[in-house]
Amino acid sequence: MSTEYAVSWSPDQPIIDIRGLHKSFGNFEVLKGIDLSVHQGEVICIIGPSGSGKSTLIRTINGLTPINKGEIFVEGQLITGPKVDKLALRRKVGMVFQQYNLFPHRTVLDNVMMAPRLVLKEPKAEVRERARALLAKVRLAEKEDHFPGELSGGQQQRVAIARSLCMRPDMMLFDEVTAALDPETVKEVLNTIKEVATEGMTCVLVTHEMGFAREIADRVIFTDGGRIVEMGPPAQIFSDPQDTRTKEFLSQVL
Amino acid sequence: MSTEYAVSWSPDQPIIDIRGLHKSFGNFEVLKGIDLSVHQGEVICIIGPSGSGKSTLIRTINGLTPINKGEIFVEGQLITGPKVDKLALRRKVGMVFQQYNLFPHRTVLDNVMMAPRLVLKEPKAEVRERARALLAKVRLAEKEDHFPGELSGGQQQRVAIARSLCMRPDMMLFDEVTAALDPETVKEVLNTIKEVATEGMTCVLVTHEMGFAREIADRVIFTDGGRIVEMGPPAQIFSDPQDTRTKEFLSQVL
Amino acid sequence: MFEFIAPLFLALQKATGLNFSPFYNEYDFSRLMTGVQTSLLLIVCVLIVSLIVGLLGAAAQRSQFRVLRFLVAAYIAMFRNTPPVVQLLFFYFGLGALTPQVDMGGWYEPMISSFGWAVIALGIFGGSYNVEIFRAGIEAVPETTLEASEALAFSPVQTFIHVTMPLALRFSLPALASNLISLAKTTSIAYVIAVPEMTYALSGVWNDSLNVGEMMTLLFIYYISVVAVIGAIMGRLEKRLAVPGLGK
Amino acid sequence: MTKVSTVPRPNSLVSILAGAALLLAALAVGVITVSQVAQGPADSSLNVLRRWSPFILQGFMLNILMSVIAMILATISGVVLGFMQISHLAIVRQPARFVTHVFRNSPWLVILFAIMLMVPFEITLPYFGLVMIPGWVKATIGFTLPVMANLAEILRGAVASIPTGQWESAESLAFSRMQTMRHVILPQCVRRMLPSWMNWFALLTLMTPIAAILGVNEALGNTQAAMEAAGSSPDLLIPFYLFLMCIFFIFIYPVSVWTKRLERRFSTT
Amino acid sequence: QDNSAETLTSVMERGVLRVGVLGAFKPWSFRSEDGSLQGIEVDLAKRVAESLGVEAELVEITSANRIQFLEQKRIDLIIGGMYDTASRREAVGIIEPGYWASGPSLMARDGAIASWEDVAGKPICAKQGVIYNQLIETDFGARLMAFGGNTEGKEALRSGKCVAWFYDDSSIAADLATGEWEGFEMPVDALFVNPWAAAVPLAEKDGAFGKILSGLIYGWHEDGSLIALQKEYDLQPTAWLADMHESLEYDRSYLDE
Ligand SMILES: Nc1ncnc2c1ncn2[C@@H]1O[C@H](COP(=O)(O)OP(=O)(O)OP(=O)(O)O)[C@@H](O)[C@H]1O
Ligand SMILES: Nc1ncnc2c1ncn2[C@@H]1O[C@H](COP(=O)(O)OP(=O)(O)OP(=O)(O)O)[C@@H](O)[C@H]1O
Ligand SMILES: [Mg+2]
Ligand SMILES: [Mg+2]
Repeated sequence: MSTEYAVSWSPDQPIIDIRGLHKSFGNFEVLKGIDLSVHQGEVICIIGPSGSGKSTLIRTINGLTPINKGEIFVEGQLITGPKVDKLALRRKVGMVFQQYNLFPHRTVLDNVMMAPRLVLKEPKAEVRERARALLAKVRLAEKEDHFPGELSGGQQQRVAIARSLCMRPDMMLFDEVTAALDPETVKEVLNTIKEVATEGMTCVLVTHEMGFAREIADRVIFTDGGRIVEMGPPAQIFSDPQDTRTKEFLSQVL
Repeated sequence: MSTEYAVSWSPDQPIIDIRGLHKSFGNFEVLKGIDLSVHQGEVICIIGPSGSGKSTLIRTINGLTPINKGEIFVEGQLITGPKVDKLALRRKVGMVFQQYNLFPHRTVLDNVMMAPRLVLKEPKAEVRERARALLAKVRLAEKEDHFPGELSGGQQQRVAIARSLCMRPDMMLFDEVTAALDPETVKEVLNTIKEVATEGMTCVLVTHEMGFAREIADRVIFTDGGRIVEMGPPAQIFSDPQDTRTKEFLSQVL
Repeated sequence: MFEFIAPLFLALQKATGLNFSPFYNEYDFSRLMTGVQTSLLLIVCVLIVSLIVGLLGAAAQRSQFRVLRFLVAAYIAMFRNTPPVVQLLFFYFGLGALTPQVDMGGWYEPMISSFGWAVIALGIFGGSYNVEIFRAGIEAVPETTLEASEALAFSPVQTFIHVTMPLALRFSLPALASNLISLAKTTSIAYVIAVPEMTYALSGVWNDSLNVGEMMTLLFIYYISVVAVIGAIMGRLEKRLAVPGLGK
Repeated sequence: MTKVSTVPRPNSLVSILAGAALLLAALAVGVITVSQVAQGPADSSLNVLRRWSPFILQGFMLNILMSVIAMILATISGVVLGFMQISHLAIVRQPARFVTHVFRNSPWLVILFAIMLMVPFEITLPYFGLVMIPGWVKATIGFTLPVMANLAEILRGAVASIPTGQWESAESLAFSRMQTMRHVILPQCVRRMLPSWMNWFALLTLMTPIAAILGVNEALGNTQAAMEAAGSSPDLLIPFYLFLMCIFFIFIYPVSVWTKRLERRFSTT
Repeated sequence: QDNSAETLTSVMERGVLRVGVLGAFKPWSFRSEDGSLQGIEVDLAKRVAESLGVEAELVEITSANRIQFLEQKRIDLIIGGMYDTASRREAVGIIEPGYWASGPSLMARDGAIASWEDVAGKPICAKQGVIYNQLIETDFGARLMAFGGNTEGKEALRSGKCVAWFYDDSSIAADLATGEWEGFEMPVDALFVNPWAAAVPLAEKDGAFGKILSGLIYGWHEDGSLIALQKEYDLQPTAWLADMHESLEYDRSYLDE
């Protein structure tokens, strides 16, 4: 894995460290001071009502959304300063979106292979082998020559996960990856993520699937109005929420 | 309520009576023989995997989809013959769609008032009063001058329900009305439907919300591959399904 | 006005050689004025005719009569696939020879002037695009919205008047705006049948005064302003008809 | 069902048939006019047309040549101009926007006049010495400019129409801006742009006869010269102009049908 | 800077003389069915080239662009029905003497027009770029409709879009002579008679090229070849050509003795 610029960082320190993070769109303050540390191998699920800033929060971690105040460290490196190597950061942090965003003009295999080939300049044969292994893992080996438009939503989402994994990131961010899927196919995608998580990958997920969060998360974070309202192991959050907003939210969605 | 052409029908007979219904799109047979009777005041929930023909089934009831074989009676009147008064049928059967389908160029109040004004030619003042009452009922009284585009999905869906109700139909059809909504707003809409149902309206609903179906339905119908596979009170279908396909489906979505 | 600016431009010519003769030479000024008036009138008439033709065509395309639909398709095929200049010449010289003459008291003039033929030919030409634009607008109305009005027991006519048309109009506006603008520019080819519009007027001036560069600049400024005005009008209309949440 | 949407739409077959019927009708009208107004049986208009048609067709070759060359030049320069328009540097972007604006909003005829009358007919090139620019070459340049500006605008629109998700996911995969452009955005734009591109080719070809106004001997110029030389009798007008419309139609109509088909295919996927 | 020999030098180097002619201007220049140009002016152009020992290349010009063509060196010489006027003398090198002459006149349906005053308020067809177009509007109050080419202008008259065609008397006479204009007449005398001049770039007027041309044209008058061309192309004899021939004829009677 990429270690070239992890200067003073050792795996027992937080792999993601967010301190006093503020973010506004225009006059509207979306994140009002977030503090969060994630350790290597941890699986974090973020839950919370719509508009509470979940997506914004995880998009700041790989630098897609610039922030207004605060600091974010990834593997000990400050990534919110003025002269940050965004490309290096993104090689370490994989991200999967709600809308899959596969490249519609490339086959499934090409989608998975493109980034390692173009960005990491790895040899073709090697990348292909790895890509095929990943497609097999997400049970789509036989679809490698199809175009994204020929796949179902769930299949596309699994390709998107394989595509991110093929860059061999140190951690993965998932933003409501099952929200656009129909209830049945949700299961397939969640199973894939479960596998990734149990293999030791650091994962931060935004999800509405409470059952899944309960099963997979090491820690659950509940956000509301741009703040972390409550945080803890899933057993505690789901069975015995402390905050009234958490209680109210959980009573609605469970 | 409209009774003008209910010739030989009395409220103790089925209000909807479907016999041997077949429907194909081209060579593809979507409904392969459906028999179903619904009595006045009953609330029926249709569940089943995607593509099993649920939408097609309920669309035949108000004549949106023409059928190939079989008969459908609404209030004792054959509605699948060659010379059927479609407009009269649709005054009796209200329908709400997944995609809300409000008229985007008219305000909320206009949306609700249009049909009674244009179709029933009722006096404006009277319609407006009723429309406002219905908007209040779906808790959107203060939005009457907004355009649909300015409302959230849940709000739009509630307007769509009010719009249908304003025609004072004898029964209502709901096709996955919460599928396009985010988990929280689902609740609002379901509450509105619950109110409608408990007031004695005959309702046929297609839904993926098993919890809701369990709570509200008098009868649950499970469809698969164009057939009714299983039918019964929710307690039985959900706790003790007989058919293997029902079992499998429920194990996946619950 | 003319008296006021004439000395200025005469001085400009003396000093720099820039010869804006329409601003100091009375005859050229009258040519320019005729040019502006004719051109503006031509644009307005052509746009109106093209809109009427477009609406009628779109309506005919939805007719139950095959022959009518076929004729509209043939009309569109014909006018969108042949050069507009040749269409104009064909109308003016070809068909113009077959139209009756009117007695002007001692001499005869054609019932339809060159201006009239330009309006007809360009209006029909532009209309062939408008038909397709209106049709696309009608097709852009989501089927589900029409289903909803059907489910509410609207008659087909009620659906068309209260749902399809208002929405189709809004969907058509952007494409319509760009077609009207391009049609307005195309009116300059009325030059070939001696309609005294701007291009004709100013080319007359530069033929006599050999001030091509100056007149060309005027032409560019004129057409870009006209386009801007049409764009602004259409933009305003779009804003007037805009509905929150519809479109973008 | 009386669903509004079930009213048949003119599909491509109908319009192909309409096109073919139109062609036959045009020819028929031509023949009828000719046989009706022909004065002397010795030299009917149709005979005159037949004798002059090689001369007109020879002119038409120049229309095609001008439109093909102009299209190639416009595509190259349009892509460059389009990219300049979306540049992050204002100094590149602003002039590109201005040029695009001027050439998109001026009539073709005016642009053509400007090029024909204001560009010299002879230029001195290094190594070549004095090189003459024939009128049709200048006209070709005149036709290139508006098409260039419009293609630039189409490119800009196509890039803007690619969902932001595509940019973001490429960004998240550590693609550089250039890589994203080259491997993700542009390939998707090409597909979207193809129908408009062909549309502009058709429009361009249909505008080439205005070069006749400036003395280029293309199809329209040759048609008029032929009528004058053949004694400028009024019976010639309808058959000659109709013949001219037919040759353009035969060339352009297949292009339009194909464009429509592509449009439909792309809009459904 | 004296560049008065530039054109002649480049013509000789090139081996080609580029002459601008109108092209749709029967019988001075017009197309034959094979597309080539022919006519009186074409013949004259070929004679010039022949006497320089080069090939003639004919370039079609319009009245609207011929001066620019010459200024931009697209052509070396105009022999294209161009009037000799004071303002043109400022822009191009007008060669003296003129080789033809004519004046503006009208062609109209028999009896439609009796005098110049009759055109007031009526639509009159003309050709764009003709120098005297302005006259009929300013002096006689006609409504001018100027077309790009003779073909369109005359066609407009024929189909009744205007009451008269306002153009050169010599051209109108030539048209009437073809027999294709039955029922039409030239009802008025030319407003004036103006010589047609060949033109070279202004700087060349008094240079070698200009002088050579001047001499050639003088010779054509003197030896009667212009009158011969007039006959060859079935044109009505004009007084101006005869006068020129007479006045420029070199008195060779002394040789007879
Ligand atoms: N680019 C933007 N410009 C302006 N406002 C934005 C932008 N992106 C997000 N917002 C606003 O910020 C708030 C938080 O957005 P965010 O997408 O982070 O919420 P979320 O918790 O992910 O919600 P959801 O569950 O609906 O995805 C919302 O109110 C949204 O409207
Ligand atoms: N207009 C149509 N033309 C052709 N096939 C159709 C049409 N409408 C529906 N179908 C097909 O009929 C089948 C049943 O469709 P239907 O919409 O009734 O399913 P459903 O049970 O409502 O599924 P879902 O839960 O996805 O809404 C599907 O396979 C669908 O592709
Ligand atoms: Mg989100
Ligand atoms: Mg459905």
